[in-house]
Amino acid sequence: MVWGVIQFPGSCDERDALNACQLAADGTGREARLVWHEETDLGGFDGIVVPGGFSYGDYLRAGAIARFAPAMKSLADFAAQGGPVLGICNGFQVLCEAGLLPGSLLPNEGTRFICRQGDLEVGDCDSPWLSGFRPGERISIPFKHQSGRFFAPDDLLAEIEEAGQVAFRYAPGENPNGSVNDIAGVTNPEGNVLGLMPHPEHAVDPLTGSTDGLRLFRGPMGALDVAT
Amino acid sequence: MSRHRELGLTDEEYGLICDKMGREPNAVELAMFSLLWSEHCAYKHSRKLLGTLPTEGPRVVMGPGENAGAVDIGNGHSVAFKVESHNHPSAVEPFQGAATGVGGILRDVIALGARPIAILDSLRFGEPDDDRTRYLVDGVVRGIGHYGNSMGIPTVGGEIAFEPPYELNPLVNAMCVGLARTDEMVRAAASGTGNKIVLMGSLTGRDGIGGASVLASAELEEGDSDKRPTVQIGDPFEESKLLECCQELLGAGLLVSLQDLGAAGLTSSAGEMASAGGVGIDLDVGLVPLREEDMEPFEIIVSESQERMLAVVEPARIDEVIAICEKWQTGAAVIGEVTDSGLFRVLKDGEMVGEIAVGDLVDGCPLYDLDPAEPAEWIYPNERSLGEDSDASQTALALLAAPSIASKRWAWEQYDTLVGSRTVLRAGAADAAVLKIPESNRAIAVAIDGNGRRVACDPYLGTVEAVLECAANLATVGAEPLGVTNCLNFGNPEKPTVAWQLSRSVEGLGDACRALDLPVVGGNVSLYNETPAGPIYPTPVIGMVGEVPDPSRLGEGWQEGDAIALIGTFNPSLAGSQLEKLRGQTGPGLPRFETGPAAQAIELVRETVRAGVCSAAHDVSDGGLAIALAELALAAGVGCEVHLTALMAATECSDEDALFGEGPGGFILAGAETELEKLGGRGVPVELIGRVGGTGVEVGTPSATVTIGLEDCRRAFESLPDRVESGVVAGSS
Amino acid sequence: MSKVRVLIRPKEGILDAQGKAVESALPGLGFEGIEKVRIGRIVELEAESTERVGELCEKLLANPLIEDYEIEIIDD
Amino acid sequence: MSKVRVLIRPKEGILDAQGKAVESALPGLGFEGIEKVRIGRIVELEAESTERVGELCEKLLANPLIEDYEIEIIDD
Ligand SMILES: Nc1ncnc2c1ncn2[C@@H]1O[C@H](COP(=O)(O)OP(=O)(O)O)[C@@H](O)[C@H]1O
Ligand SMILES: [Mg+2]
Repeated sequence: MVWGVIQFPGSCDERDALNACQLAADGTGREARLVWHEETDLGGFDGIVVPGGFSYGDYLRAGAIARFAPAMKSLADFAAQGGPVLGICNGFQVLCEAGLLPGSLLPNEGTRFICRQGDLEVGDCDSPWLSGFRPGERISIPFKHQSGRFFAPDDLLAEIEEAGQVAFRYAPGENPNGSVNDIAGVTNPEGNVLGLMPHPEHAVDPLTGSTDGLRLFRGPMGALDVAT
Repeated sequence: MSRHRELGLTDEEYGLICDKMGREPNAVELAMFSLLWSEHCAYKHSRKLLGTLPTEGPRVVMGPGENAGAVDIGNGHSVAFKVESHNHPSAVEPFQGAATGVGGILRDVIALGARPIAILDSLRFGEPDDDRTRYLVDGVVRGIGHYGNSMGIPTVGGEIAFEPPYELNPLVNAMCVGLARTDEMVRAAASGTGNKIVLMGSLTGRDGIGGASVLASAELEEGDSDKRPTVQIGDPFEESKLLECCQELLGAGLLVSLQDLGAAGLTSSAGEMASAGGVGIDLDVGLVPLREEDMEPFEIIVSESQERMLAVVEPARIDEVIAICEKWQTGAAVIGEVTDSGLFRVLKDGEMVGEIAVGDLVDGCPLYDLDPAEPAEWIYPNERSLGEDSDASQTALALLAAPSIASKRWAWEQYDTLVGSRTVLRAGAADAAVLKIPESNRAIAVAIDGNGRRVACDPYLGTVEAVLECAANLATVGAEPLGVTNCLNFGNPEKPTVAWQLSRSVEGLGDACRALDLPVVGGNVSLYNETPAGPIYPTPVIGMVGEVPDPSRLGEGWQEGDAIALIGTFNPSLAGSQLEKLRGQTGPGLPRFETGPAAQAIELVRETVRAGVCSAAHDVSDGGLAIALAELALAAGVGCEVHLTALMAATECSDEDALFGEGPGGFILAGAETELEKLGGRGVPVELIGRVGGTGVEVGTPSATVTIGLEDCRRAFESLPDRVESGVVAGSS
Repeated sequence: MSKVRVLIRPKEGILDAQGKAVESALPGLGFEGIEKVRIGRIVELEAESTERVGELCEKLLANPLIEDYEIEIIDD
Repeated sequence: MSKVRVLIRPKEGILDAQGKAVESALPGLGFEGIEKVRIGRIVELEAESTERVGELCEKLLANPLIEDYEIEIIDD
């Protein structure tokens, strides 16, 4: 039982994500390891995290190059079979570019990188990732990004909203980047793929911040335990 | 022949080169000499002074002479750190100048075999009242953020000061802190005749040709357009791959030695490696992978293209090394080998194009004595921005809003402060940043400090104060300093006034470090920071790394009902203070003080914080006691009521001195009254001065009282964006 | 080799944050009477064949959800 | 109003980090035979007068230290 964290050239938060997976798996007998972006066999994994950072320098467009990595093709199959996939920040951008999640992430409205602890509201979303939260619950998770402005054309946006795919919104007044409808994270229609701009892997230790992020990583593990 | 003069060499130096070589150098050799014999590389005017600094201590793993210093933090791990300037490149192109400054200091730490875990930045600009300054501030902050953020290394602390003498010559100093397993660290000494020299990383282009001699060792003139083509572009993505690649190569034990390429490119990198190892090196520039086809040998050998490293590798391991570089999509080429000739030979496709004895090139540059003279009068401009008729509350608000004191949130929110999962206290949350080190089961604290204005008032005392302040900042998070790095930013040392500032400052640095029993493990010197308007303030910037046994014991901010104590021998004075500056009255001289009592107060504060018995600790610095109290109140969102009558009686100072006076040695602690009282009787003055509570900051003296609401405080303290952002377009480059 | 130039612009109706920042800085710098500032990317390259340039744009150079692109073949 | 288009490119000889990264990624994405990728910006705007567009480029739109720019007046 293994969790994989994909590493691209230019990934930054892959060790942090690995650490969060390990903390979440503590006591469950599961492990986590990095997955090099050229690996194509994801068969042995229970869940995959696409971490934050600046894959390929964020050149051209955040996530534009990384989505072509060999591991991404396998990831699409993995997701199609219902495997839990989490994209954080750059990982969210990569999943959007790859078409595994709806919408796109544009440069922040203020044009600057911004790093801040902030509050999120949990959406009413049917996703294993959210099994540790109550809909409407407020949690504290830091965000840090340059291109985090969630955008979807009106019809797609309506679809996402109606289907209950909005997993997280920035708490009122805290939208840092101009995201439409304050959207901070969305799932695919099936709910097994989640992407969010804030960094739950940086909210797993009381010493370095909040611990709300840990529940997100534990979510699908609980679901898997129920299933097996 | 005056080519050598254009390249910055004096006639005497050129003569010496000819003597050493027994002939005139050719173009390739002259380019190499001009760079390695520049101030930037040879430390001609500072090396003798640096020799007086204390450099040894039980925890020192690597000291001056290596790419960075390093100290032992236990459990087989060391922390490597160094601060370096990128002042002149940043004055020309702030975004790329600052970005490549960060890239450069990261490589120094990477070269030791350490993984960078934190960046700190120490920045100085003119007052943010003109477009050019705001453009510089914006570009520099974005440049630092761009590089560190993209690399996934948190920028956890720093400082930004605004003073007129930096207007045309901003200071951009960046410090990097790295973590390494002590037994995996490498030195930059080439060895083993026949071993291969491998150049890794980016392609070599015409970046920064002559940068070291032209940009770093000549005074800036107004309108620097002719220096433009030498701008270097940073590529953090390339460096990120290079970092991971080096870590993997070192982990696999494949490298004999490793060295970064910085100023003077291959010339200095290979030259210094050969010198340190007592060997010779042959390099064939025809084997260097180029970005532009038609580069001349001299351009290749001095190019400052960024994101490159040089490694020495045993011939049998070359294939493994190349394979790992390919995995990381990092360029790698064998460009030469180690010899026993003691010569640095440059070849082009097998043909010799330059040959210099390593010793002549690296260690042959003459060192100069300074000719110091104390100036008869104050040489810096004073600008008045606050009248003398403001009441105490208005003065306090003006100080809180002064750009040098106001919150730097605007800057540090543009930095990733979290990546790496080590940041216990981020920038802005305390006087020093705290990073947990699970590898050695403890935490470290890091801080960077300088105060050019006070050093200008008294170069000796001002520098001692800077060292004490840095140690004080560490003490407030319970950290004991393990080692010091420093960056000496000064004007033209050939001028007697600057020579005096520099020599007195280094004396102060040495004395303060000896008083605290602290080794200087590394640093950097940046001279010729002057413009037609005069020299910058003499600005030694001090960086420290300290040890925190248990970061879970740190206070979380003062709380309603806590008692407030003033700790230490604090003799506040307006001399050299922020208030004097606002009034346009800065002049020579600082009050004398003893380092002994200051060191004792530092120790008491450190022990108290470590014991976990105080809710807040803060040193008294810019703006004095009233400002220190306001900062604590803002951090916790709870006010305070304080009376300074006892302090005034003890020190015979005026109301204004007590409220806004500065000087070393004073701390504010908050916590349970019974706990604070226990601190008495240990040889350090401890005075209860008030209580935490309410929604305002109230600091009273017999005839003047600061009374300001927290909201007003906050508005003033958070006013920096208004000052620095107007008219600036972020993100255009 | 053909020289190809691709112009990539934010789609109509999507806030162009950079363009807006430039536009709002203009008056402060003394430039009046300038509006509708839009900032995009230009990618220039040389290709052995121009056959797959459209695919390159769709897949990599532009994101059709947020960007429009225009291909100019400069010389064949 | 005149429509103005400014093409801004990294100066000859100056590292184009983006272009280089894209170029070296292309073969891995299945695109062969493409080289000399350069990436720049395109700024489009409408101006009452085109007189000061050069100055605008120098001061704000481009960074003349590291970028070249080319102004096209599309229609007056
Ligand atoms: N102010 C200083 N204090 C102590 N050591 C210094 C100082 N300035 C330079 N050094 C030491 O001199 C050596 C050369 O410095 P520098 O040229 O900046 O190194 P590099 O070329 O590796 O960047 C380094 O070991 C550095 O630590
Ligand atoms: Mg070095």
